Amino acid sequence: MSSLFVNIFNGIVIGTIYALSALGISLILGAMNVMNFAHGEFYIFGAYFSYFFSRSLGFSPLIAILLSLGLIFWIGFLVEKTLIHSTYGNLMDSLIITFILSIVLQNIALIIFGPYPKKPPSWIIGSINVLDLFYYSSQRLITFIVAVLLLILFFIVMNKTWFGKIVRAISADREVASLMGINCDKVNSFSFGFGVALAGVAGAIISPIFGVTPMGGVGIGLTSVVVVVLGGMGSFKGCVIGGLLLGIIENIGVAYISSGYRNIFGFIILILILLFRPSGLFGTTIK
Amino acid sequence: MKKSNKNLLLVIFLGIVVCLPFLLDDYWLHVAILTLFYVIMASSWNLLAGYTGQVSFAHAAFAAIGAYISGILSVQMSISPLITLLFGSVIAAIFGLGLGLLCLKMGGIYLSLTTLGFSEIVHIIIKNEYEITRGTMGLEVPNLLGFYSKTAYFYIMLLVTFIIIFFLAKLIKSDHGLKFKSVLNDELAASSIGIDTVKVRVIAFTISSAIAGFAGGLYGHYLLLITPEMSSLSQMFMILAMTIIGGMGTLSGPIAGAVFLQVLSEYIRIFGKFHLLLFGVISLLVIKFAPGGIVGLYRKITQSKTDPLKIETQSKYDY
Amino acid sequence: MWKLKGENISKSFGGVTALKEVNFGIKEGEIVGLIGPNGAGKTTLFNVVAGVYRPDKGSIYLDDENVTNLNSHQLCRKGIARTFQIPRPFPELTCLENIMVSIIGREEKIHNSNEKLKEAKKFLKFVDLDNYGNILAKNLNLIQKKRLEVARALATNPKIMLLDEVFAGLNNTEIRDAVKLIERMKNEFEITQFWIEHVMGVIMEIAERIIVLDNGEKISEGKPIEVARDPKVIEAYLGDTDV
Amino acid sequence: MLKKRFFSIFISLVITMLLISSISIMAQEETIKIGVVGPRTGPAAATGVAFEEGIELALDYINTTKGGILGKKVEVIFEDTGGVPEKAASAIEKLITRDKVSIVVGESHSSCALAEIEIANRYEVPFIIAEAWVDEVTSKGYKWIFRAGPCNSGVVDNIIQWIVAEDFKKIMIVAENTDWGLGIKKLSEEGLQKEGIPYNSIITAVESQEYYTELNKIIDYAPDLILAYIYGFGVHDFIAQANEVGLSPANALILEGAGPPSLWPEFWENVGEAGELECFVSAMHSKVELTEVAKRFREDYAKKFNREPTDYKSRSIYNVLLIAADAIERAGSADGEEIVKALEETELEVASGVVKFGLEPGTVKYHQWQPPMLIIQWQNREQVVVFPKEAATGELKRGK
Repeated sequence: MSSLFVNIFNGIVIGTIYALSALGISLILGAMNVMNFAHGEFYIFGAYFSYFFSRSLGFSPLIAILLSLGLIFWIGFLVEKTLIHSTYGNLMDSLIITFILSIVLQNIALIIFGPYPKKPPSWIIGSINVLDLFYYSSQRLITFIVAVLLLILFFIVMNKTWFGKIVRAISADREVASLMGINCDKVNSFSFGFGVALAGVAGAIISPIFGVTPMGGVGIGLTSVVVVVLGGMGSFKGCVIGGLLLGIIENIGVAYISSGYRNIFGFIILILILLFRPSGLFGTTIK
Repeated sequence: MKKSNKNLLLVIFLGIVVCLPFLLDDYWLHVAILTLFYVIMASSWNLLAGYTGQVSFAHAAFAAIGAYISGILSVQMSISPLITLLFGSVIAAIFGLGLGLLCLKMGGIYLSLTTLGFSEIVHIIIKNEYEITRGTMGLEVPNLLGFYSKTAYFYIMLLVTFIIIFFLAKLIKSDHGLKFKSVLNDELAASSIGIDTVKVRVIAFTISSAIAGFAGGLYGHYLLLITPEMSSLSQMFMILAMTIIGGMGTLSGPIAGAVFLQVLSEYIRIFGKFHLLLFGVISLLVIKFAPGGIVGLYRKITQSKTDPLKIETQSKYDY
Repeated sequence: MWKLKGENISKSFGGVTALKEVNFGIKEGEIVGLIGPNGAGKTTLFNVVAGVYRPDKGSIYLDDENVTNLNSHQLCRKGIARTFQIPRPFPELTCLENIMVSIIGREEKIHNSNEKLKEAKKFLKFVDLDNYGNILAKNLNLIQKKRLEVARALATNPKIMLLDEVFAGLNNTEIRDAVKLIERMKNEFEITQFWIEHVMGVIMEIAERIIVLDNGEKISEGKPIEVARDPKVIEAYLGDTDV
Repeated sequence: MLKKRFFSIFISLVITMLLISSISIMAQEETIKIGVVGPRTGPAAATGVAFEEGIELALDYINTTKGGILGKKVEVIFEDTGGVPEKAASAIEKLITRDKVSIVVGESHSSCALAEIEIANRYEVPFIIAEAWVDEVTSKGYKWIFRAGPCNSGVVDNIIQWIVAEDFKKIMIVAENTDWGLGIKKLSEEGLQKEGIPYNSIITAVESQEYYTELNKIIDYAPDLILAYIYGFGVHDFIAQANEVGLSPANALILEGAGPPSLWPEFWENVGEAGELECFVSAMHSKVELTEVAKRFREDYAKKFNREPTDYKSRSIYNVLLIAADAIERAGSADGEEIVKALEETELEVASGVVKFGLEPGTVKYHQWQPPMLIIQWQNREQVVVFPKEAATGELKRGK
C-alpha cells in the first residue's frame, strides 16, 4: 500500500516539473503559433549553466539559477530573432527548423560540456520520513516546492501583468492584437525567450536531482510535447493538470505494468488523445 | 539546353552510375549503396512532405517495420528474403494506411505529433521485445541473394532506386500528382473543387510507407543486421535534412541532398564528433538562406534574370 | 420547387452568434444576391452551404436532397461550386493545371487526358486567359486571379455557383468586364448563381432577387427595388460606416 | 528541364566525389596503420574520450619510447561508431578497405562488436576487441577475432564466486534494457540458480533517470545484495536514489556491474554520501598495480593529463594497442595470417596482466583473454579491493 502512495506522490513531484517545462512550449505555441521542438535542449542548457555557475564559479544555487535563467532568456531571444522569425504563419517550417536546432544544440552541449554527466550540488542533503509510510528525498521536496512557487508566479505574470495580458491577447487573435497597436514582433521575441526560460529554469532546478547529459533533453522535450497535447494546446491550466496526470500515470505504469516500458505510456496517451479528443483536456483546436 | 544535349548528358550520367562498381573501391561502393538507400527514403518522404505538405516523423519507423518484419520472417520461418521483403513492405503499407486513416483527417501539427508518438512507440517496442527483435543487440538476418557481393547488391539497389524514382516521377506528373499539389497549395480551395483531401493524403501516406518499408528491408538484408537505431529520431533527422538540403517538393532535390550529405559525411568523418553538428548547421543555413535547397539555389542562379511571366514551368500540360 | 434551400440555419463560434435561424431558397436559373453590412454573416452562410462549417442547427437541401452533413468535396460533386472573397487559385500551379485539378476532381472515367486538356483550355478561353496557360497562378494580377477562379469553379460542372464578392478590389472598367462574364456564365452554362456583395450597386442591376442579412439574421428579401426601399435595410446600412 | 537540372547536379556531385577520393589515395605515407573503433558521439561518447587518451599514451610509448615497429611509425585511425551498429559496420569497413589498416582494435558496445566481427571476418583482417562483453564475440569461433578484455560469462563467474564467498542470501538484479544489461542479467540468473541462491530481477529503461518505483519494489523484496547492471549516468542516479528512499548498505549492498561509472570524476558529485560502501567490478585499481606496465601507464597518464586515470577504458585500449603492436612485430609483416598466428602465440605483459589467448575452439574462451576482474568497494572514498582474496587490500564492509 505504501508503495502506491509513494508512486502517486512521486508522480505528482515529477509531474510538476513536466508541467513547468511544458508551459514554455504551450506559451510559445499559443503566442507565436510555433511548435518548439528544441525545448528539451533549452532545458539541458539551463541545467548546464546552473552547473557552471554553482559548481565551477561557486555561486549559491539561487544566484546560479537566476543567472542561467537570464542567459537562457537571452539565447532564446536571439534564436527567435535569427531563426524562428522567418517561419511565422507556417507551423511546419517552425517544426522542421526547431527539430534541426535541437540536434545542433545537443552537439554544441557535447562539445562544450563533454560527454560526462554533470550535476550541480544539492541544496539540501538527506531524506524525510513521510507520514511514517516512506522515505522521500529532501532535495526532491524542496524542488517540488520551488516548482509550485514558480507555477504560481507564472500564472500571476500571465494574469496580472502587462506582458501576460498582451500574450493572451495575441494568443486569442493575432490580427486583432496587431490592429490594437501591439508590436507583435517584439512580443514574439520576448515570449520565445520567456518560454524557453521556463524550460531552462525547470532544467536548472531539477539538475541537482537528475544531473544533465548532452542527450538528456530529448526525453523531457518529447514529454513536454505530450503534456501540451494532453492538456490541450494553448491551455496553461491544461498543462499543469496534464503534467501531473502524466507524472502519476508513468509512475503507476512502471510500478504495475512494466518498468522497461517507462517511456511508452506518454506516447500511447498522446496518440489516444489525438484520436479521440484532439483538443486535449482543456484546449481549443489549433488550425 | 537543346533536347539532344539533354539526352547526351543523361546517357553520360547513367553510364557513370552504372560503371560505379568499376570506378570505386569496396568502401566507396558501400557508401554508394547506403546513398541509394537514403535516396529512396528521402524521395518517398518528399512525396509526403514536399508534395502534400504533411510532415511525418514516422518514416524511419516504417523502414524499421519493413526491415524487422522481413528479417524476423526470414530468420524464424527460413523464407527467402526476396519474398519476405515484399511482406515487410506490405505490412509497412498497412501500418501506414491505418495511421493515415486515423490521423490524416486532422492534418498539420496533429499529424506530425501522432507520427512522432508512433515512431517512438515502435522504437521502444523494438528495444524491449528482445526475445523477438533481439533488442539493441540487433537482429542478424540472411543475405538477400544468399551470397555476399557488393557489386550485385549495388545493381539491385540501383535498379530499385530507378524503378521507385521513375514511379514517383510518373505519379507526380499524373492526375494524382496534380491532386497532391493542389492539396499542398491550398487545402480549402482544393476541397471546394471536389478534391477529397483526406483521401489524397492517405494515398500519399500509404505509398510512401510502403516504399519506406521496402527500402528498410533492402537495407537490413544488405547490412545483415537490423537494430532499433533504424527507427530512431536521428535517422529521421538524416532523411529530413537530406530532403531539405536537396530541395523539398522537387524530384531531384532528395537525390541531390542524399548524395551530398552522404559524400559530405565521408569527408567530415575526420572531424569525428563534430559531424552531426556540421550537418545541423548546414541544414539551418540552407533553410535560412536557400529555402529551396540545392535545387532551388541552382534554379535561382540560372533563372534570376528572367521575367517571371516567361518562366518555363514543368507542367506536362503544355498550352 | 427550390434548387437550393436552407432551413433555420444557425451557427455560432465560441459564444458569438454568426447566423441565427436563417431561411433562404434559390430557384433553378435564378441569380440571387446576398447583401449585408460588415460582419452580417454572409461569408459564414456561404461556408455553411459549401460544407466548410457544419451548421449548429438547421438543414440544407439541394434538389430536395438533404446535404447538410456533406463535406466540401462531396458537395462540389453534387454540383455546388464557389469562389472566394480573396481569390485562392493554387499559386504554384499553372493556370491550365489549376483548371485540370477541377476536371480531375470530377473523377469521370470516360475522359482520356487529351479530352480533359481540351476541356480545360475551353474554360481558360471562356475567361480570356488562353494566353496564360503556362503561367504560374501566383504571377497573375487580381482580376486575372478572380477570372481563373471562376473558370476553375465552372470546370467542376456545377449546377449552382456561390460567388463571394466578385467585385471587391476592382475598378469600374474591370467591374463592367466582370458583369459581362457573369451574364455569359448564366447564358452559356445555365448556372444558378448565389452571390454575395458588400456594396449595393451593380448587384441591384443583375440580381433577380436579393436577400439581406444583418447580425446573422435575415432582415429582408425580395426584388432589388423593394429591398432597397425597405426601412430595415436602410437602417442596417446607415449603421455601417463603411458604405 | 527538370531532368536536365537533376542530372547536371548529380553529375557534378559524382565527379567531385571521384576527384576528392583519388586525391586522398595519393597522399599516403609509409606507416603501419592500426584502426580503432569506438563511440565518439552519442550517449556513450565518454568512452571515446577515454579511448583517445589511451591511444595517445600507447602511441607515445610505441613510437617514441620504442621507436616504432619494424622500423616504421605506427599510425592510429580512430573511427566513430556513435554506439550504433550500422555506423560501426561502416566504420570498420572504411578502416579495412579505405585506410587499409593491418589490424583493428577497440569497441565497447556489444551490439556494435557483433556487427563489426562479421565484417572483419569477411575481409580477413585481425580484430582485437577491448571492451565488448557479449559472449558471442568469441564463442562464434571466428579465426580473425580476438578479445583482450572481459566477457559477460567471465565477469558473472567472478561475481557469483564473490557472492558465494561472502555468503549473500537474497539477490536483486536490476538490468537496463540493452544487449549488455539483458545478456549479463540472464547469465547471472543462471549462475544464481545453479548455486541455489534466491533472486529476483527488474528491467529498467536505459534512458531513465528515475528509479523510485523500481527501488520501492526492491525494498519490498528486501535483498541483501543488489546487482546493478546499469551503464552510464543511470547508475549514479540509482545509487543516489537508493539512499534517498532509505535503502542503506546496512540493508543491501549495491554492486555496480560495469565499473567505469563508479570511477568517473563525477561519481562523488552525483551520488554524494550514498557512494560510501558501493561495490563495483573493475580491471583497474588505484593502488593495486598488477604489472610494471600498469605503473608505467599510470605515471605516463599523470604526466600527460595532470590527473589520475579514472575510466579504465583508457587502459583497455592502451593494452590492446600494445598487443597489436607486439603481434605485428613478431609477425614481421602486416600480413593478416601472420598476425593472427602471432596473436595466438602472444605472451605479453600489459597493464592488467599477462595476455595469453585461449585456443579451445567452439567455446567462449577461444581467442579470449580476460584480465583478472577485481571487485572493489568504496570505503571512506578509498578504493578497497575485496575480491579475489589474492589481490584483496581489505575486508568487505556491510554497513551499520
